[in-house]
Amino acid sequence: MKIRITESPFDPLAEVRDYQDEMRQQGKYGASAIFIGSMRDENEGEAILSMELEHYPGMTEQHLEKIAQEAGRRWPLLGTLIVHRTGTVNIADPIVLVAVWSAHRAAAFESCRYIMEDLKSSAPFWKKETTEGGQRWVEKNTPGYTD
Amino acid sequence: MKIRITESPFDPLAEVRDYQDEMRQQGKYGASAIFIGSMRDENEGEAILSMELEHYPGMTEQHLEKIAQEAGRRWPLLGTLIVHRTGTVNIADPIVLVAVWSAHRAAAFESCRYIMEDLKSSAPFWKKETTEGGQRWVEKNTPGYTD
Amino acid sequence: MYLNEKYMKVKVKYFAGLRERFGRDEEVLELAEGTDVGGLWQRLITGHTLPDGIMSTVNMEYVQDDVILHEGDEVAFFPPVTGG
Amino acid sequence: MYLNEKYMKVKVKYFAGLRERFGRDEEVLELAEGTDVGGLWQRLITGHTLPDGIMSTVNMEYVQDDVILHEGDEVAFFPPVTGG
Repeated sequence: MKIRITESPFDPLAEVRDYQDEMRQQGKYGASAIFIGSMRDENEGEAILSMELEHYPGMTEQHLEKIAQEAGRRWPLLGTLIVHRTGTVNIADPIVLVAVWSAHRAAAFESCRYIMEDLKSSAPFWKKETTEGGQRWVEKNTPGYTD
Repeated sequence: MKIRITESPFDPLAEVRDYQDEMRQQGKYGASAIFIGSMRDENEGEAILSMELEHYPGMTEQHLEKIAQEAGRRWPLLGTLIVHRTGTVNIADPIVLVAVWSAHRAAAFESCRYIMEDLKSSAPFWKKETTEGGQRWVEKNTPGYTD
Repeated sequence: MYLNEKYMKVKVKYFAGLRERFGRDEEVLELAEGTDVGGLWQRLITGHTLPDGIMSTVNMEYVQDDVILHEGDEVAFFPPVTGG
Repeated sequence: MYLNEKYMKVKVKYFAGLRERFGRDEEVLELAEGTDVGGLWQRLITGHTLPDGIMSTVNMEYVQDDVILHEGDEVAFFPPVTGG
């Protein structure tokens, strides 16, 4: 399991490759599910120029670790990788990466989704968007499961 | 939308990167969900040495395109990529890649899962495993949605 | 059979275990007009209806066994798919 | 207040909009022993109970407002999280 908070831009596909290369579980996992969240150029109909991502250092890492451990109790996972950006974020920058490895696809899909939903609803991050009209705090995340 | 059937080994993360570089939708999508299925070294308790992946050329491409189009009708997708391996497959080789891009995570997660489940249950591929005891056809895929 | 019964040609393809069982991957068969997918299967294995475990397509679309065949159709029979 | 009432020190942190509203990101407060999270909030904004929209943690774990504080605890208050 790896949790990484970074103030610098990161390359999610390279992170997945590096983590997988170190896993040494080749032939054991048959399924990996990967989610990448990145910055859009608009929100609620308004153009966004950039964003500040604040977090609660210490709690963030601890909380993400707890989420990943809970996912590992619920599903038989062979690998879990979470990377989250902080600081000044520009359009199209990756913000979050969640990747999981398991023997079968149901566990991979469901645990990846589970981690993302928990991260969205409870990991201590806050976004402040810069629009042409100034800055504003994002009030809440969009709801997750729709089905 | 891109559908690719390949008899040679492929690199799923490189495929995702190449497709995304050509999408030119940076800043429009905020979510991508990626699934990679790869070959495990055992199935139903028996060690697998290699595998032959047969398919129905012509129908395979047509059917995957139909699945991808149906996903695009059900969810607002900005990009869809499906790659599937055929021929002789070795342990840890990637077999299938499904990647989707959308504005929000619910659409990305759900459409990626939808495509994989449909592919598993109806795309015309057949696996023949080589074990120490000889060759055997895989009889059926494991069920998909468990929740 | 009546002398004036009309015939049509269809291509039939077999995959995976069925291909091995029939010992061929495809063939062209001449069938009486009006033959359906189930009728073609009975021609292949005399007296047996198409089992639930065998999937069938006509021109690369999944079909039920009561679909009527036409000249030039491409039919395929195969076991449950196991891709992905 | 009784002369023999005991006091404890807790660190309080504020994030995002709350940090801006309070004009500080953290401070150390001296509270009467037995004070709970809701009591600490009332000390910050006199006479107001902790609103539903404010999340609170003690030592980096989410808590309800009736959790009793102890010497050296780190408390945090913040608006709904918006990461990911």
